[in-house]
Amino acid sequence: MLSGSILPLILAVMLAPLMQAVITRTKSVMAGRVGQPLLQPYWDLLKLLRKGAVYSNTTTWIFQMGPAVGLASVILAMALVPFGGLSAPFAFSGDFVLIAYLMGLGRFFTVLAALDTGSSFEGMGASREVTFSALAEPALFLGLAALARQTGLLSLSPVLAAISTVTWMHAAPILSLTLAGLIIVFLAENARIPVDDPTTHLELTMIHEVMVLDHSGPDFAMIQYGAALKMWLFAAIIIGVAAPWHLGNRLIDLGAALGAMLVLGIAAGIIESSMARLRLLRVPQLLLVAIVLSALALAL
Amino acid sequence: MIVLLIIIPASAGLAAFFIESDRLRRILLLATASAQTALSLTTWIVSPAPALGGWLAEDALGRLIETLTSVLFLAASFYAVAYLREERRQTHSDFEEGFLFSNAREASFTACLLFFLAAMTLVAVSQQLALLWVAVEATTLASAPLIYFHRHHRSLEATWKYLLICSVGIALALLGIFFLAVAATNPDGTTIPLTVQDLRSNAHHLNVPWFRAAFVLLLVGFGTKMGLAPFHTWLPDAHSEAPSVASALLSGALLNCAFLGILRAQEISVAGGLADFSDKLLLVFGLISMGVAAAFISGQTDYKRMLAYSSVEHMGILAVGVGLGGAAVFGAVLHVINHSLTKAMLFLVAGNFLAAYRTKNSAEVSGALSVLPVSGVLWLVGLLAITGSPPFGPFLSEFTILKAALDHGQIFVAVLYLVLLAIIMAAMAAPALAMAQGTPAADVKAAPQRGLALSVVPAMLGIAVLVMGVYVPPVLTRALREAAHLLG
Amino acid sequence: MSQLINSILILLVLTGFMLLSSSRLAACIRAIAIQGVLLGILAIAVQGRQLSMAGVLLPLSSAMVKGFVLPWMLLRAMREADTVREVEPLISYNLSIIAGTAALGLSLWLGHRLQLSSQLASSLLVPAAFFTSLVGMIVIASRRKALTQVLGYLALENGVYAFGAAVALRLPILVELGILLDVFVGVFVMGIAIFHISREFNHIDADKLQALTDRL
Amino acid sequence: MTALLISLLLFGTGAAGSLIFANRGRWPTFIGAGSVIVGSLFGIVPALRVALGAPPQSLRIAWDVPYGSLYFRLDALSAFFLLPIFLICALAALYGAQYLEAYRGRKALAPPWFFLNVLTASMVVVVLAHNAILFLTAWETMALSSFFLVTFEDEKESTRQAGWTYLVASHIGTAFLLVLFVLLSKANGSMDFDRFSASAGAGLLFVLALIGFGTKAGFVPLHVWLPEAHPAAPSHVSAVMSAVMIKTGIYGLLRILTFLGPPQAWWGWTLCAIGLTSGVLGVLLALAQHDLKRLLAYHSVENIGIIALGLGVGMVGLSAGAPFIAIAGFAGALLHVLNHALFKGLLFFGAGNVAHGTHTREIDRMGGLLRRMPGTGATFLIGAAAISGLPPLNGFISEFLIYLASFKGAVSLGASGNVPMLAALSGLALIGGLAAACFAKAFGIVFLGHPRTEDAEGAHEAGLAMLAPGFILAAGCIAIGLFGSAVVRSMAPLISTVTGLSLIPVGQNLAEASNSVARVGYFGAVLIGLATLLSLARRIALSPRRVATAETWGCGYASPSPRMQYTGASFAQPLTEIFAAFLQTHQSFTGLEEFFPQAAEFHTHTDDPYQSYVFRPLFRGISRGMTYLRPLQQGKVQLYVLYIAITLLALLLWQIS
Repeated sequence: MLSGSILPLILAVMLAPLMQAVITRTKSVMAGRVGQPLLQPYWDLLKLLRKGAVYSNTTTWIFQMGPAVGLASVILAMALVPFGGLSAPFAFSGDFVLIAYLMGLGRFFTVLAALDTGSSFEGMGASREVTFSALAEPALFLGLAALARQTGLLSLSPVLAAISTVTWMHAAPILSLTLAGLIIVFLAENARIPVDDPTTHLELTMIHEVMVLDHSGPDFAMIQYGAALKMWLFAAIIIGVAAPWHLGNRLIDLGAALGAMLVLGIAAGIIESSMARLRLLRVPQLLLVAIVLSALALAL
Repeated sequence: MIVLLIIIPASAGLAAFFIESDRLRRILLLATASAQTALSLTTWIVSPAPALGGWLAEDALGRLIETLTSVLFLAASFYAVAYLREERRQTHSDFEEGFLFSNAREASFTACLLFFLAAMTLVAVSQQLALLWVAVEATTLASAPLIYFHRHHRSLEATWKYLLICSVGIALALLGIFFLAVAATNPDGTTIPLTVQDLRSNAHHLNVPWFRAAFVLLLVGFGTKMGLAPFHTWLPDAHSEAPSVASALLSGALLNCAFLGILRAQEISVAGGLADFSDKLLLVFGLISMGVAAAFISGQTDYKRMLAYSSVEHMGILAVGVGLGGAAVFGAVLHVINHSLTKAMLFLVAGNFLAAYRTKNSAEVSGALSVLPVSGVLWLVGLLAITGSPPFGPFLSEFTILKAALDHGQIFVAVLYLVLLAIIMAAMAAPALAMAQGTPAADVKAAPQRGLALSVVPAMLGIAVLVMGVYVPPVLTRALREAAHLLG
Repeated sequence: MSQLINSILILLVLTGFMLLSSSRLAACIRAIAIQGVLLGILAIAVQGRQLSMAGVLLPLSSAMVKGFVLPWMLLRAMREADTVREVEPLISYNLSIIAGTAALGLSLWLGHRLQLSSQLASSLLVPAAFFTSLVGMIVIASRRKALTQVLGYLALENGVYAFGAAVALRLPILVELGILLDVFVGVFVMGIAIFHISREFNHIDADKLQALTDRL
Repeated sequence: MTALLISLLLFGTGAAGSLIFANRGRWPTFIGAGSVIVGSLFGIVPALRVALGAPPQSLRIAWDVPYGSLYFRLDALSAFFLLPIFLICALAALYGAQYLEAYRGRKALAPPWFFLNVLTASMVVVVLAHNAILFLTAWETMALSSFFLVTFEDEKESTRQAGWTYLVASHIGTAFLLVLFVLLSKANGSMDFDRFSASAGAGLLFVLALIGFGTKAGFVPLHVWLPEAHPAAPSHVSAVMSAVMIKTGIYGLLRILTFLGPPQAWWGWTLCAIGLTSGVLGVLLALAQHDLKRLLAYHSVENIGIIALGLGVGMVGLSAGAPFIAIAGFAGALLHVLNHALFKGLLFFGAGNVAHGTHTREIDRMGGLLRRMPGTGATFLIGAAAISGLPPLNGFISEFLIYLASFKGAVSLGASGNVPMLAALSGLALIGGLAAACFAKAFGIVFLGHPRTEDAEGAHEAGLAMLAPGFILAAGCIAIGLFGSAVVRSMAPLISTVTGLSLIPVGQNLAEASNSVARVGYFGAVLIGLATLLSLARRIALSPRRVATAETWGCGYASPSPRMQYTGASFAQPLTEIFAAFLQTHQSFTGLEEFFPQAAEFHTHTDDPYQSYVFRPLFRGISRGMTYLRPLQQGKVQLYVLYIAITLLALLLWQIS
């Protein structure tokens, strides 16, 4: 049944919030502030879990179900993602399709929960979310297809295992194109600048955060945690491509991977603090660029 | 026995003139029609002996047409009786222009009906071409008064055109027959008698140029009567102005008789090995007729005219079928039956619509399904059948023709055939559906059809059309094979 | 003998032109009558030696009908409908005559194409007969009055009959009679129709008969 | 076979009975609905048996029509298509029995029952027929009976228009089939299927089949009748038409393929292209609709597109000699046929309940229905998730198979084959995203938030007979979602019938594919468990705390009103903006002027581009061209005689010289 090590899942579950903390920390450092402690996200989650909740009297069970489904689906998706040379707990041919669609499921319910409140703000957020994800999906699939094509394999763990520094030697352009596409998808899916700005809540330009305006207490905790996991997931895939050091020694490999995650987090932070948000109308173009990049990677 | 088939209706017609009492005359009409049908059905069991030295004889083709005619006539006569009962009033107001008009004497109408039957029967059974010509001309003369039943200027105009154009056409046909006689004259002066049988058996001795000319003349002549474009011009007028029962007979029975004239010529040309020449002509005129029909059906606002043009279309289909030869001929002969039944039904239903809505403009008719449930349903059935959709008879025959066309590699013909059929279907469906469905205009009250026959007769025909679509009796198939065999 | 036949045929052609060119209805009717009589003679003439009883009686009767009965009926119809006695063509007389000439040329060509094997008939027969028929059609197509159209029909019929009389010797009596009867009844019915037309429109222009059309 | 004949007999008697007892109150309903249900129960047994590998059965009776024979054959392919037919028709009958009651008194209820029986019977015969004449007769009967069902509410102009479009479309489609069958039978005369052979160029035959059957299936651009007809029909009929009737087009295509021998590569490419266009355009047009049933109708186009993609991928695989790709592709496509039947039936039933409860089909006039129609809402949600291809439901399973096939193709096939594969991949991804967006809109706007109108305010839940079908189908969606692997493995006979590959390799490849499907199933189960666990956890976490309810936070806006909610149109607007080029949406806006603006109005409306830019102009052009001939019929008798004379002379000159 278990076709790999359980470790990647455990690491993700434990360290996911940390990555967000790294990004925020980087940003505050760039802004010349001290910034919050690295464990702040965990405290936030605990605090939220201990709070009560306020529900809009418009909402139904959908609203309460949304966060649970969202978190469950992202956790399950995580169970398919390898990390640092360790193959994921589960792997079967075509599993990245399942990953993508589990994300889709989570999104679907988050969107429904947003619409359940009947608030026009959340409606707007939902509308934008589905728009961008509809475009992000082909990009993701083409990227994955490019990797599969490169390695001739149909399951994520083996694919990432098969990518090595050697692969980079002879297929650098393809891999870098794919990587670029995946990074754009990463930014879009995780509502980061330049696509979205996680730090503001009430601008009409908001996408993801505005959908969860009405959530509070444990529900909100689940959403936040789910978001962190999602980011970890994409990050894991990206470093799996970008930093394919498999020296054989499990500990070194893991350490390298974690280091790569750290670097990625810092990089994201730098991007965010050095870049402005794109105008909403430009976002689709960005995603189209991602699609083109991955398609190019396939064509090569 | 054959002679009886002609004598009975003729004498009945003569009698009808002088019978004063309407009841008696109507009974006579029904009785004659029934007797005729019974007699012609018996000819299927005991084939009658030829009469007048073989001039009157029933071959497969003749028997088919003759039986069909008498059956349709039976249906029509029942309908006619009910119809005439409704038309008893002295004066009627015309619904298009509002003037008052009267009908022709019922006596003469009935008499003409019977004469019409006699003449058509003669056409069906006469083997001698000149005699056949005489009979065809007689049908014109007998049916002209039927068209002029309603005494007003439009019907008069229709009658006049019918008379003149058909007479001209028929005259040409006579010339054709004379040409045939010339073609049948051997260099040594001996001549082949003008009976179908002899001409077929000696077809190879015919003088070819004369025969070609003869065939052209016969095609134009009988084609005029049959309603092939561009000789069809009388047809829509006559059908739209005649009382529906007459239209039904004209379309259902008369056209077949004219077609028979052409078929006889075709028999000879096939036997004489000139098929490819005559086939070409038939194909050309068949397709032209379908095209013209398509052109005039699309956007047609008068539903009786629409039906008339559909008759032109189907005559075209018959010509195409015969022109294709082979299995298509079987399809064509089968289509003769299907078209006659369907079209007769449609005209009778149209008559009911006319009575209820008092307009021939399809745009002003709506909700027939709720006003006249039976007629409404039959109208839809008829529409679907006539546009050749299963499970109705015409589909089978039209499909057989199409199959033959493709099997013979006549791709162009097949494609054109299908395209025209599709156009006609689309063009007919729009107004016909709008007539049956929807909500009726407020002023139209559900006119209670007094005469039960007015809805029962078309219903019978409708059932027949359906049956022909799902079951072609073997005996019929055999007869059709035989008939088709005559035409190569 | 063939001299006689040829001269008859030439006369037939001339009556055809007369029909095309004359402006008075009565004259046209007369032309038709003459044709009827000519045909009778022709029918007898072509039989040459072997004259039979029927062979004489039939042509005579047809000559009677076509030469006298029908013309009389038509004249009567004309009087009843007391209209203008003018022909009132749709095209000028000259044009009709030109059309006629064209028709003649066509008929000659046809006669050249279709040679009669029967040695009795003259080479003029086919052209003359065909020409007469064509004249009939020209008249129908180019004249305004319903009455004139009947005349045209008769001319057409005459042409056909002329041909028949010459070649179809062995057409049985019954058929001959039937044909004759049909022509007679046909014209009779047309006469009735004309009578009704004149009553309906108190005019016998076929122009009036244009209500039924699919013009848009 | 006998069981099937019995069920046909039952349908026949039901049809007759419902007419005979037309004016006996509820009798037609009982007879008509009863016959469909019982007949389906009779028929589904042998269908199931053969579908699961029992040997094919056939029955041939002489039939006295030209070229005709009553030749029925039940093989795996027919059996597989019979299953949804029987299931959906039975449920539709149950549903209709209550749905049509709303019309009692206003309309005659016997005809719809008559035609429903005829429709069911004809669909059954279509998939059983093994003789062209029989097939065509059943095919057209199917079209006609459904036509009469579509025009049930013929007092509406729009309905009549839809009816005409549908009738003409299916008629023209049939014309192509006529040619197709004739050409197939050309080689050896007989019209029986087993005598068919692709003597004429197989390519031509394929194209003919593609057009003829594509019209019924709703391939773009031949789909134009579909978004007209399905909304017009009563909901249970829409369900039957959309869930199973259009699938007979797919059946026909597959059946023909079995005569054409090994497919050529370009057939697969063509199908992929068609699938891509149908899928993307279908879902885009669906996004732009405001009418719930019209939206669903366009989703039928989309799903037919997905099926076509699967078939295309399969064919490319077959022609490239790559069994796994072929088998997975065909399996995905065929499974999607079944799945679409399940969730589309469910959705149309739900839409019917909504229309029934709110007396409108306008999405933007609804809202907050989940509280008023909990049962409908819950089932509709499942259907929505399933049609968007989300795990753990059945829609994902079939799409997963197609993904698997095309990933495999993209990986293993050379440049020759992998272009369609990549097209399928990215197409499926795009379609999936858009479909999710569209159903987020459909469910969210209809069932969630505040009611937008009094109609929605006063909506009421439908009766049991109208709810039960939804629940049954929802159960089906979940079942296939979890236990899909079993279904996939059992499809071996079917796939080998379609592909012509022998049973053993098919079985092996299917087993390989079904391993992944099994994993997906486990994940689905775990997902459900985990989700319930988490929601329990939050319940526990909340239990000691204070849980309050309040207004939705209006971001400080004082007095929000239901009319301020996002509407379906505004929800879809960003996407419709991006793809505006394909949609040609008409907008009308009476803008805000002056300092104290009057009430402003904004309308958007999206016609079917093919309808308004291709077919309508075409038909108009034809009829206009035809009118040029009208002057021929001048009414001048002189002219008419002239026609005769001229034609005669022309003929003589042509023939004699």
